[in-house]
Amino acid sequence: MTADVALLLPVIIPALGAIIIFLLSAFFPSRAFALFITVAAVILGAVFTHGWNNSYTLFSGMLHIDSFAQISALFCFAISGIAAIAAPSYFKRMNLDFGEEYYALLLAATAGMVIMVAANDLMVLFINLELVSITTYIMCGMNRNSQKSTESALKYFVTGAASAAFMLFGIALVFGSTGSTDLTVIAAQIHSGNSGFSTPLFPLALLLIAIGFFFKLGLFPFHAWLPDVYEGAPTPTTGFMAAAIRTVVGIVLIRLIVDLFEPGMPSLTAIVWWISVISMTIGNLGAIRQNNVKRMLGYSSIAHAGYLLIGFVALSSTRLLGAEAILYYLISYSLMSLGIFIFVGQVEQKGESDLQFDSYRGLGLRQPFVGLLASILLLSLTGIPPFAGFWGKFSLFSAALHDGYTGLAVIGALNSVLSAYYYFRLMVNMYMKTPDARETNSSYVRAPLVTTGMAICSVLMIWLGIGPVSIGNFLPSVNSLWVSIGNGVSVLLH
Amino acid sequence: MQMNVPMLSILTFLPLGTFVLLLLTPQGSSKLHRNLSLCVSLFVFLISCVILKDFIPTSIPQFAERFPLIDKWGISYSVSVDGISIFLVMLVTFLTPIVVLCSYKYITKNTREYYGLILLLEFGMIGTLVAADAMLFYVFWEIMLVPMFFIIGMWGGERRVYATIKFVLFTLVGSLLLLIGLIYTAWKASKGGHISFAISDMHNVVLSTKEQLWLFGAFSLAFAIKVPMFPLHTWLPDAHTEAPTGGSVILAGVLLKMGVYGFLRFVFPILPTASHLFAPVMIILSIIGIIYGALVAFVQTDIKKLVAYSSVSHLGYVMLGLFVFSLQGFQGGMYQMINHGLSTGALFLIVGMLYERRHTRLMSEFGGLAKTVPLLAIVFMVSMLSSVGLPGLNGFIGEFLILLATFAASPLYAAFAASGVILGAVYLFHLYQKVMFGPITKQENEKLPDLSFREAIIMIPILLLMVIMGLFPNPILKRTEPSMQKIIQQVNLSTMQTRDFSAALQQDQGSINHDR
Amino acid sequence: MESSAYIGLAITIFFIGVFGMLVRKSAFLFLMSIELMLNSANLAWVTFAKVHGNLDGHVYAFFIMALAAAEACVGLAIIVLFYRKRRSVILDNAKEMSK
Amino acid sequence: MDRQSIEQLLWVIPFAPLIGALAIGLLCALSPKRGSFPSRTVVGFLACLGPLASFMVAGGVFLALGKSPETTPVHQTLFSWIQCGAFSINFAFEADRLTAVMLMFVTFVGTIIHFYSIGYMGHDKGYARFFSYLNLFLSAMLILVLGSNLVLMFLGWEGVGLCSYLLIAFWFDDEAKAIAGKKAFIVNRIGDFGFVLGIFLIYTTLLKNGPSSLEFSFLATHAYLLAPVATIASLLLFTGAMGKSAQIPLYVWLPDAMAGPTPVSALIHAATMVTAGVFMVARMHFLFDLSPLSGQLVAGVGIATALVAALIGFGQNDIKKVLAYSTVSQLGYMFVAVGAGAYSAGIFHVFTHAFFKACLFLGAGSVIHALHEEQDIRKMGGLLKKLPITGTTFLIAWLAICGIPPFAGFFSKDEILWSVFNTWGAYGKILWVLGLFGAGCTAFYMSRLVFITFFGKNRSSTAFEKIHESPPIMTIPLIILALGSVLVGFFGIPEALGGSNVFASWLTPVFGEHTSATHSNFIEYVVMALSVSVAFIGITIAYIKYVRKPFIASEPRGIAAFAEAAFHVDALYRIVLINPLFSFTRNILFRVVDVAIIDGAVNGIAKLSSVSGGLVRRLQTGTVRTYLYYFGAGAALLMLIVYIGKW
Amino acid sequence: MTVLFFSLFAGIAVIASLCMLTRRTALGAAISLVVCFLAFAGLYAMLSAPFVAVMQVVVYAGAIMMLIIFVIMTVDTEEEILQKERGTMIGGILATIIMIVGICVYELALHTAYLKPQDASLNGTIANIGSLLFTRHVLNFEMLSLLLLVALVGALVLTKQQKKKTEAR
Repeated sequence: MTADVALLLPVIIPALGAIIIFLLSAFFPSRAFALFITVAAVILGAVFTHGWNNSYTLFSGMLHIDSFAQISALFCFAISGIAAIAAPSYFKRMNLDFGEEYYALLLAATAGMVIMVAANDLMVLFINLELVSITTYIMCGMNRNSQKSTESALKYFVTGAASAAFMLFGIALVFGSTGSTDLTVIAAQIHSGNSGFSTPLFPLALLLIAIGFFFKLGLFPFHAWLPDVYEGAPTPTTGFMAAAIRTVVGIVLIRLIVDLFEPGMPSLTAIVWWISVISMTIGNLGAIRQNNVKRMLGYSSIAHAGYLLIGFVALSSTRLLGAEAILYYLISYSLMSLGIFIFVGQVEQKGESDLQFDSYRGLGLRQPFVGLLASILLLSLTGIPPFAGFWGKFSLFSAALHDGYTGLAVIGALNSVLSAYYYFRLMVNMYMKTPDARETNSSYVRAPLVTTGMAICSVLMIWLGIGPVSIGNFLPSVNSLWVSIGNGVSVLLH
Repeated sequence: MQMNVPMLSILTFLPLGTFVLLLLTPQGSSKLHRNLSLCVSLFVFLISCVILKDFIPTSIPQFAERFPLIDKWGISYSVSVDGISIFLVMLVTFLTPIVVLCSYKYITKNTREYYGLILLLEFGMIGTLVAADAMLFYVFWEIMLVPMFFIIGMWGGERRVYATIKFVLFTLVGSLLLLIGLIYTAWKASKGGHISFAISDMHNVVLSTKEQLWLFGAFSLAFAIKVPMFPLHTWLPDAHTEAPTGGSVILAGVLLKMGVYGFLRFVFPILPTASHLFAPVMIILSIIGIIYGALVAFVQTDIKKLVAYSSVSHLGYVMLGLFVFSLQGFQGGMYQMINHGLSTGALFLIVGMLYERRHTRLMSEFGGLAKTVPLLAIVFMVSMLSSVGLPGLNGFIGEFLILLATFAASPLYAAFAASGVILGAVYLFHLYQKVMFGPITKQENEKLPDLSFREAIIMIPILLLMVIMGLFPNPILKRTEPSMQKIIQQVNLSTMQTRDFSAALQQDQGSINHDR
Repeated sequence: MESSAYIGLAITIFFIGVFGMLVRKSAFLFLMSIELMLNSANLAWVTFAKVHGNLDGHVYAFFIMALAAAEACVGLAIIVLFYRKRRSVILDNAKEMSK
Repeated sequence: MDRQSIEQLLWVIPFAPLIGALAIGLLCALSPKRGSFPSRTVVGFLACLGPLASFMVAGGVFLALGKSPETTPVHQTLFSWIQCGAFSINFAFEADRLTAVMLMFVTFVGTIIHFYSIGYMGHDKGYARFFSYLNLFLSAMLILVLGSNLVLMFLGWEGVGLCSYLLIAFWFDDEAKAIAGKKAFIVNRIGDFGFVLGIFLIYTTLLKNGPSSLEFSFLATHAYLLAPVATIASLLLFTGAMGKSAQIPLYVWLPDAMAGPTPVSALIHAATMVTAGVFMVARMHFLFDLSPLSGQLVAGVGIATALVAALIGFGQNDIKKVLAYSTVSQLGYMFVAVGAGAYSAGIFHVFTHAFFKACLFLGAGSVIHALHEEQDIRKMGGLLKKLPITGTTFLIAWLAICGIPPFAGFFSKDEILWSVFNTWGAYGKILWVLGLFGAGCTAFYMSRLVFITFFGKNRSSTAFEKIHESPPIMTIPLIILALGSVLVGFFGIPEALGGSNVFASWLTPVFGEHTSATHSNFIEYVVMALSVSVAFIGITIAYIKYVRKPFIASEPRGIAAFAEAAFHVDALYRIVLINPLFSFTRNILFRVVDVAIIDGAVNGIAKLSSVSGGLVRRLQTGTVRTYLYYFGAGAALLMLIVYIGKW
Repeated sequence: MTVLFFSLFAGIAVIASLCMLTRRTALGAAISLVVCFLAFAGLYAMLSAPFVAVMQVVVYAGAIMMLIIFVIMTVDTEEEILQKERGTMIGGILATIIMIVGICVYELALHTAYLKPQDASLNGTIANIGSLLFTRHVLNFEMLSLLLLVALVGALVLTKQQKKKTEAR
């Protein structure tokens, strides 16, 4: 049991951290201390994932702790950490109280995410997904001064609750078909072919679950909430959502596809193909016409979800290339989107956030270092080598091509061109346009912590992209990164 | 045969290191920026000279270095030079100091960024040329895009944003399809399930004709956009017109060649059948490009646009030379690439000098300048003659070999292509007459400073090279020949044609006799 | 009693919930529709628990109640927040952001 | 000098002027204050040094070839120029007897004109630049002549074209002159287009039968292999010659080329460069021999040019323009000769023409100089008294061009007419008649020129008393050239007149025996007499028209006006070719194809994306219930798909 | 007997839920929902899930619904205008489609004989469930408690009135 507790430390620490901050905020409110606890919890949690090297099964199979979970959990911590250090500047500018609760919520969500990546049980997944979701509903609405923030919370809550209900019903039906919610058991049942697998209700049940995940990823036709919510939410929250939720849902989906969807519902591949194509196209086309940067990034993350699905098309329990690609893509995408969101938010001033492209005029030259970091992130988002964003797309395309989905890869490639337009447009504004006189009030606010966060993301973009050698434990060489991704994913093979 | 020093890596990464170094310097000290970048680029040029000195004229890749980067995807950091790339590398390292030097006066804002980006661009260009791994090639290929985007966009003219976005999007359409094509090929080249991006492995890949045709579409789109071939050229005039002088010089001098280089490195060896099948189309497009570029150049009123369209015409020759698949054509194409880099580079420099003096590029604003700036007039004249292909200067060798090879393949094609020789003279002499000759009609033109010492230093090496390359092409031809032979072998393997056109023709003759 | 009858009922109620979610404008009605859907799921859980003789279903039904409580709590908070801003609980009034 | 040392020194011939050109150019460019240093003396000295050296070595070549019993050419390979697979071109010089003739007169006339220019250009600001160009020209011309292969010849060919351009546009601040230079280069390029294709055709044809080369020696021995393509190849080469030697339809540049300084007109556009076409045809005689058809075409074009130019010459009033058209006309004769296979006759005419035409041009230059840049003959008159040396030499050259024995022109022109008469039967006879008529025309318009300029009353704006003879540096060359005009004809006294035709026999090793002389001497006498009498008729008419009746400058009417406007050929070209092409380019290619279609498509795609982006935005209504609809509809759709897809 | 009870509860549940759907006022709808939930409790009891049934009454029908009603009454909302709502075409069409899909699913659920006979031994007493809660499901239990805490604090954070003054914390 003590061994179990030691293994659970990466969950317990953030959860405890959250509770501590909750308690402290009631009595000794201090943002700096909350931030300190958050960062400490995140780092400690990350350190303790070291114990996840080998495979363990906890809670009668509900948690599968393995290297796949380890690598995923590490990134959950990384994202939470960066999201945390980006927040103070925002809260200060927005003149908000309740800064401490933000950190607590962040840690609670982190705990939920860490369990999710190790979960091997549908209900464990669902409950923790709800934990993360409800946390983010709150985080979306935290900027109470802002009409948009409230609206964003409302929209997210409405659509999110609906999707949760769908998913829950799907899980119930799966339980009905197989008598279990344990993925391993379900998979075994499906493969043995003697159970509810053959029932016609089963694929529909799976579809309901899939819809829940598609919703969280923001895929067409369940994407509509995303631009609004991303635009309205406080920017650090948006970054956290874009990075964390997407990563976790994607990672969980890998497990689900391998254990559940691929054997139980082969027709999903065709559906996913179409959803992927439409999502990227809609996301990119929508982003082209945006003048609001945050909203543009929202649309672009729909497109990125579309790219992500390329990997799912090329994924099955026998070919894990897609899984490796997805994992890498998620890691890179989450970091760069987080980085860019916290950058984008630094132009916001008190009141309604209206982050027009014009607000960034001349910023790259006034703030050269920040400009450089932002450019790296934008280039990475576009998929320009040598940054990790490129290698993410590369590996997705590569997986798709390996499995013969050439058309999908080509569509993905052409979509990347569309995306280049709006990402480069931001750089155009940053470097090539002189600011209007009237735009003086929306200038970039320097914040060392935000810059640090961006710098971490940018350096990781480079290092995870082409880092030739490992530096310490946390900056792996690109080769060893792929090796560990490969090892992680190989766990999923049965 | 070579030393243990990783020459190519030093050559490649020195500019990158300087880029980083420059970013650390304070913004205001433009003197430091330009002197530092000048010194480094000169030093890089020196290194490349050492490499050239030790280069052995065989088709074997030399100065090879290899370091596995991502085993999972069969990607390695693997560089080498052979006859195809060596002179393009030289062109890069030669032009970069010139570009740095020519920007001394023109670039006054954000010098740190400017020189840094120029060096970053050099890094990208050298890397593209020395990469022996397809993915590494692709990485560098895209890296080139970024500094160019900024150079055009930040220091360009009125419509710079439009031009630079157009440039980026145009290039990306091609290059992303190229990426798909490369990955596809790499999977086909995989051994035992392990994907491999080593170009040498790709050269051995076996593809069906259908696959080849599709891949040819993907590859050649990317490369043809960069070249640019006829219907895909419209980004070029815009980019050139808006780019600052240094940007134009690099764009015309080197970047365009990357497209041709891609054809040589990837399309021909990997897709021989498709290359042959598509050859008529490509040849006709090249010829249209030659004639069309020249004609449209003539009607331009903006000098820079004129020179830009002349690039379309010149690169048409290069592509024409390649697609007749004979040694002379390849060699001529190769040579023409270097020529174009020098002559068009020089023309852009001159346009830049004129612009610095008068802040306009409209032809009608000039006239009679030969009187006020005689030295500039001489320099202009020589560059123009080189561009026109006057025998004795470098342009002739390339054009002659290309046309000869084309004639051997098809006299009709050659006749059409050779008409570009006339048209080239038409638009360039027209330009020269409008700008340099005639009475001085504008008062501003009466007191223009002649070539300064710095400008002379920029131009003299180029002019010398034009003459030397025109009279002694053999040192270059000799070094490129084995590599070209190898490509010819690879590309002609599928159709059972032999490498030298002489032999090819003999074989034709033989078969005719045989039929009889 | 056939368990399929229970399942049929669960599905019926679920779709009534979906229907309500789609046609009603009030945020409260939306919340209640969601509760209805969660309940139908609960019914399914309990039915299946019975079918499979697996008590997990009951446990999960209990969990879902807790979850529904949490969701309702946060949802209501958001509705109240929205009401303070807009003096309305009609969902259609939340259209600050569009396009 | 012995043959070996001459072979070693061959390179000096073209390179001595080149070095001169570079030296002057560098001195000029590097001098801190332009114009003051280097002094005119230094420049003049440097400028004449190169041609002189060339002339001396050329003399050595000539002697070596004359002395040696073997007739193999003198050859010097400098280095391998282009080496690409099987294709190989050496930078090599080669001189056979044909070359030697060319070398002699090119360097001789060249040197003389350099001296003359010292005087003529003495006060020009571009003094040094002028000599630099002139030296460069000589160098290119000598490479053209000496090159041992077609490609090297092409180098010289284009080189002279360039120098011609530079020198025509020498006074570039006059826009018309600049345009004239450009025109010359471009028209020449049109010819070069054919030339290059001809080279390719020859090379690739030979390639089909084994190793190929473009060396003249190789071509001469393998000419038989070219038989299948001889007509096309020779006509392509002839296209080049048409450009360079100003034949119909590419002659239009030469009259405009008179915009250059007069020594340039003399050297380049009369004596040397324009005859390069003839030289090239003679050089490639083995090819032209293979195709009678192309020979006939060449001769036909030649005679047409001769006549048209002569007719235009009737109406010209610019002293240099008259001479220019006469040059075009004489070049036509040369092509008649080489077309008819009488290469030595053609080259002989090139040779004699170089002297008398250079003399005429320099004389004209002297006149222009004396009258302060006045070129209109209607504003001259009676100059013989004031300019005795110029006038006398001019008259000698006039007689030579009219073909009056025993001046040089008589022998060469007669030989041409005689050989035409002897070739091709009826076609030859027609050509002969036309040629005879042309000779009459020549006599007429040249006499018109001479009479109006040198006789009658003075009509110039310059005070008659102030007109002075040119300095000795200009007159001595005139005298030398006039002497040449008298004497050089004696190299080619036909056998019918008891001569041995030294010139023809000198060239025999190159062209082989001319075997067409089957007629009796009597017919030859008749032919000769006819041509001489035609010349006299022409002179007489001119005398009656312009000396007996005092000349009154009047507006030309009718045919005269037509001739004065050079038959409106330039306008025709402009309307039919140039304007349509460029308006097509501007309005269709650039504005429609480039801007509207291609760029339109590009921008259209961008627009399309943008519009679709707008549609996507329309989907985003902003109300969350719409999103729920999407959600529900999407879910329902997917469920239906799964439901239908499965069962 | 069971059929009778089942029909009774199911009927109540369906009618109540339909009532909820059509009530004009949110309060009316909430009361219908409470009725519906109570019917559910009956069904749970029939399915030998006494613990769940009790919880249904206490937590759902009691706590949650009370909360909702409380808030409804606090907020004192304006009433939905059903007339207009019925006019929304999209909603109607969509709802129809969804009903069709629902019927398909329904049909699937009823006409497939996949369900095993019910296991009579199952007994969802509080003891059985309690032991499960603290052994097998302890993780979920703990996470749920965290979730409830989050919801609590979240509700507080969202609804607490902003202080007018800037706080210098």
